[in-house]
Amino acid sequence: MTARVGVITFPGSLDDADAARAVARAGAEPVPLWHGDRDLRGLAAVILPGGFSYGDYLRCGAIARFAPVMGELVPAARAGLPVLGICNGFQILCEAHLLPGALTRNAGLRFIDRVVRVRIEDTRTPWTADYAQDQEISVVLKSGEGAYVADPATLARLAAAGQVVARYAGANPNGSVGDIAGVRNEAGNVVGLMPHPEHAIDALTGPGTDGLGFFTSVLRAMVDQ
Amino acid sequence: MSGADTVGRAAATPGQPQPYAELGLTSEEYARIGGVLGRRPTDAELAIYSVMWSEHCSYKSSRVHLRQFAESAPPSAALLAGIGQNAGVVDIGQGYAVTFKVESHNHPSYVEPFQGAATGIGGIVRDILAMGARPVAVMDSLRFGPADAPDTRRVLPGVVAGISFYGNCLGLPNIGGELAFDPCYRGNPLVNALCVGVMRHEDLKLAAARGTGNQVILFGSRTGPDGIGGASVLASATFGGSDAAKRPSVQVGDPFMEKLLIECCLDLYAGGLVTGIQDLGAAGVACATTELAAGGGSGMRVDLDVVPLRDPALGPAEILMSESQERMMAVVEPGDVDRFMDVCARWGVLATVIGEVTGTGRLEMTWRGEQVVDIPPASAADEGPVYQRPIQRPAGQDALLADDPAALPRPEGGPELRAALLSLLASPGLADTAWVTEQYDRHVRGNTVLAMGQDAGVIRIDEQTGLGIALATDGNGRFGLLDPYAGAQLALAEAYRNVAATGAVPLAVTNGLNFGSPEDPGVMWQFSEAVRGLADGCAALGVPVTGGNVSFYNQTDETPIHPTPVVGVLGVHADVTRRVPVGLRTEGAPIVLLGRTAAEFGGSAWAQVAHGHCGGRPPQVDLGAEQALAAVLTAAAADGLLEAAHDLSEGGLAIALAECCLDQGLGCQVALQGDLFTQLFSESAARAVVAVRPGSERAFAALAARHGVPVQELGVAGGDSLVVQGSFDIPVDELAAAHTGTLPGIFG
Amino acid sequence: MARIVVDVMLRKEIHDPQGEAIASAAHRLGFGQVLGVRQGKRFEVELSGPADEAALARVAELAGELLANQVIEEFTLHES
Amino acid sequence: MARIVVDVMLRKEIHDPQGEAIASAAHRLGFGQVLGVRQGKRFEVELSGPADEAALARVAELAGELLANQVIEEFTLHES
Ligand SMILES: Nc1ncnc2c1ncn2[C@@H]1O[C@H](COP(=O)(O)OP(=O)(O)O)[C@@H](O)[C@H]1O
Ligand SMILES: [Mg+2]
Repeated sequence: MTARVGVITFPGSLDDADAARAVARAGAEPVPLWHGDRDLRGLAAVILPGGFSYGDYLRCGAIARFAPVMGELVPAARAGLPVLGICNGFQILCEAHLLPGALTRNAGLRFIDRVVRVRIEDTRTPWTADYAQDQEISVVLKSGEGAYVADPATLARLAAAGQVVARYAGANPNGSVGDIAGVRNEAGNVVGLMPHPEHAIDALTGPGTDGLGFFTSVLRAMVDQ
Repeated sequence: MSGADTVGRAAATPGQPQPYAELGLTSEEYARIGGVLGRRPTDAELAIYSVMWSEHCSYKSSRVHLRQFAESAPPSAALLAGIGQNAGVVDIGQGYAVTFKVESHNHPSYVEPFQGAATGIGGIVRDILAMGARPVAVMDSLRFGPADAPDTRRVLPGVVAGISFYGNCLGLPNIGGELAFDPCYRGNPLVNALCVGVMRHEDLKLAAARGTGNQVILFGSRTGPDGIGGASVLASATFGGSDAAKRPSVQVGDPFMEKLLIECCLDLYAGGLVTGIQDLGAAGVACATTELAAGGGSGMRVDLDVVPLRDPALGPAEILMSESQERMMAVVEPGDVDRFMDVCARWGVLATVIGEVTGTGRLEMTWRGEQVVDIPPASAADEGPVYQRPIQRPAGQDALLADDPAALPRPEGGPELRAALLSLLASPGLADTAWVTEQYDRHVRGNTVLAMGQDAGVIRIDEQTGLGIALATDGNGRFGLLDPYAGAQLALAEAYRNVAATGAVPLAVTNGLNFGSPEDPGVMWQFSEAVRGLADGCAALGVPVTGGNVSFYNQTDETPIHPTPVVGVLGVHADVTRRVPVGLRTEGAPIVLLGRTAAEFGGSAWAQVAHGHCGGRPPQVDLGAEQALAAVLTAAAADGLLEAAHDLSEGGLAIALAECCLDQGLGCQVALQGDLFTQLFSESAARAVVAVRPGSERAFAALAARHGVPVQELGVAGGDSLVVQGSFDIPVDELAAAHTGTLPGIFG
Repeated sequence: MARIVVDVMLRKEIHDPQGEAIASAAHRLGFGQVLGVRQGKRFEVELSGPADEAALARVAELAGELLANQVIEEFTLHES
Repeated sequence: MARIVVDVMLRKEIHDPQGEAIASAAHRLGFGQVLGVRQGKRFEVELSGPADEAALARVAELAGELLANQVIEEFTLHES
């Protein structure tokens, strides 16, 4: 049986099909989850995709956080289920307090869609194990509220515990503190990432295949279990 | 007075004055309504006729000209639905059909740039959705006054942010468009949006209400007092109210609702729950009900009391005219209504049965239990006034043509040519558009193969077979001014060439015709010439016009904008992995210029940037040469002979080569023959520059010879400079600095 | 130093989809008695000099020109 | 019916690029005496029932759970 990875669709999710495609490309079976679901159906890992859940109204991710499926996901994530939030998914995970900090308006105050270089600084998570420590990858960043912020104490804690999963390697595109592009929870199973690895799985439609590692990593983590 | 103006009352009070003039109707048109109905219209009926007979909805000034698109259309087996539908539908093979259309939102975008442009995207997306298709991409074609004018600084950032906000939130990749600046658009920006959608052949939907007893369902947002300036005239005239007169004409977009509406409609289609469907755009419920009823040749009864309102104070005329966004209207068989409602509930979309199809042939509406509308729907939807407006070639046209740019001082020698290239490359109309295009999500849906910065946007349709489409929009107001017939053909030729440069076979055309006032005979001459040029051009190239949009009254006081037909061409890629990008990528790849170059500077970017000049004749149109060039480009792409291809347009070879270098940061060395200035900056049409895959030189030369396309070997790709031998060289970094600095310098 | 607050709200008749989305989220969260929500902006403007009439007038001018889009919004000011 | 206003501002230590951009735009427009601007949100919440303590408490709960993200924002309420 192939490993089954859930991809949640919230009202306004946009990159759900792309995340599912990336899961399939990595060799796992993508399983759609609906925001109204109250059952994670024994899935081995779950992705919260990019998009504008609930129109990004109020704050990005603020309303999606209360979707029924989140009632299942939050305890499962606390119990160790591998969860990846990409872009809007990252915002939802922060709003749900599964990840520290918050994402705010880009420093330039404009939405940007741009290929960026990102350095993978923590390869111990189920989502990044297939990368080399400090490997630089090219991925698409596309967001209007991608600037990561946290209070100084939290930042210090993240740095000390190695919870910064990825940093922007080139010029800081959005004003994120410490060039942070992605973080994880203490246990390491929940990862949030602002750029989109699912848009970097094929040189035909993206900057290359550097993003595939997130999806092969989790597949391996599931098989290894 | 209280209560509504009912049909009974209208019959009993024939002499009651009505504000038809404020609603934009002439006294002849008003009299004609009376003739149709055999009595004066009720206020609600007057609202319907005034919007349906408006220029925007009835095409009363343009219709006699637009006919040519159908009459001289080349025979095309690919056309599944043509002009007259919400959007044209084209067969692209493998059972897929594509629908695409341009729409303008010029005036609203000037009044309120952000919301105006945002709702422009929303409107065109619903048009595509109404055909039964899944919208898969958008494009935007933008024109503003001078880049550094205060007006432009106000309008441009708002327009771009609005398109970004709405399109990104819908999850539709933006795959291209245009950005141009000219003083003629000061106070009259052009905001034209294009949407393209994909469906299986059998999914095609039409806007027709058929089947007596079928239910009419309004779904999506509630109806509020949006964009009903006209109806509030009515309300205040009738009720003496002052509140209503203050109602806004600005509509606010809710892209989240539209996203839900898209998914909801696609589920409804998949479930076979819809027999007819229409989007609500301009003229809202009035337009949707009359067009559905007229389209089906049926009657319809509508209860306005059940229309869900955001503002309970709205009266019948206001409900009918409201332009509240994100609404659709469907015709549903009674047995399917429950399932229809279930699908809407799943997506959180409000849906209400507001009426049913009847066999009476009349459109009847009630409000508070009384009949307020009783009309033959076709009289409003299809039988509006048609005008043959006076046409007069402007007196100054000959002087304009005689103002030959040959008299302008030209750069001479390497340093001057070098400086001319850099200043063109840095001019706002040719500078890097990243400030704009980075605000658009081009990656969403994961099927974008080529997007901004390339000659055309390319989208993959089928992941298994690689089937895809290419789309480009083009228009050049300066050429349009000098010769609207040729200008329209040059716009068509450029879009056609752009699509072919990526390797796609051009298949069909849409257009947005942006002009001044049709009541100005000079403008009407420009319009008729442009339509004739486009129709003739499409016939010559064998690509039918499938639909489009007309925007008149783009003028400040007496000065109209340049005639600006924006032409969109759709092409097909049998296999998108064969697409050809713009950028040079291999050292030593031979660079070849295709086509013939003459000294053609009328309306050129060089004349504009260097001298602020627009006069003389636009470049010669040679549609046979365009066809041959496209044939070479598409065959070469299919055979894998090319590494890069870029069409020549504004700024000529100089700008094309610079862009080929900038894309991947690889330089080139070229040797040009003859007059260097002409070689570099002329804007002769039917040309492209290509980088041949090393090893394919002979095959490519044979291909070009077979199609009779002139070939000029220019040099090779490589190095870190653009080198014009014996004249100048410019490091790619310096090109990049000139190219990228301009828009951020102006807009921050 | 003066601190003046500018409240900017959409005009009454202008559609506020964001407010509507928040209201329905509130309902789903069990705040059934919420009838409606309108979302606006709040600016805290710090000025050099005293918080006098002139300062208020100046901020009103700023609000009209920059902080509010009067095509669709209206604003009010008060000292903080 | 009660109408309660919730003001939400970024916490002081959180960087506010929008406020900064507005302040520099104000300077460019000639409002030199503007020392700084902070941008926040203002919600008007309409509730069924009277504007009593209970209503305020309920809206405070809504604000804490939904309207403000207390990781970066703080809120205050008042009757309108
Ligand atoms: N410039 C044009 N070229 C071809 N067709 C046009 C043009 N302008 C309008 N049309 C066609 O006329 C019909 C009515 O247009 P319109 O009222 O804009 O449609 P909708 O209300 O669906 O947007 C459509 O089929 C449209 O494609
Ligand atoms: Mg339509």
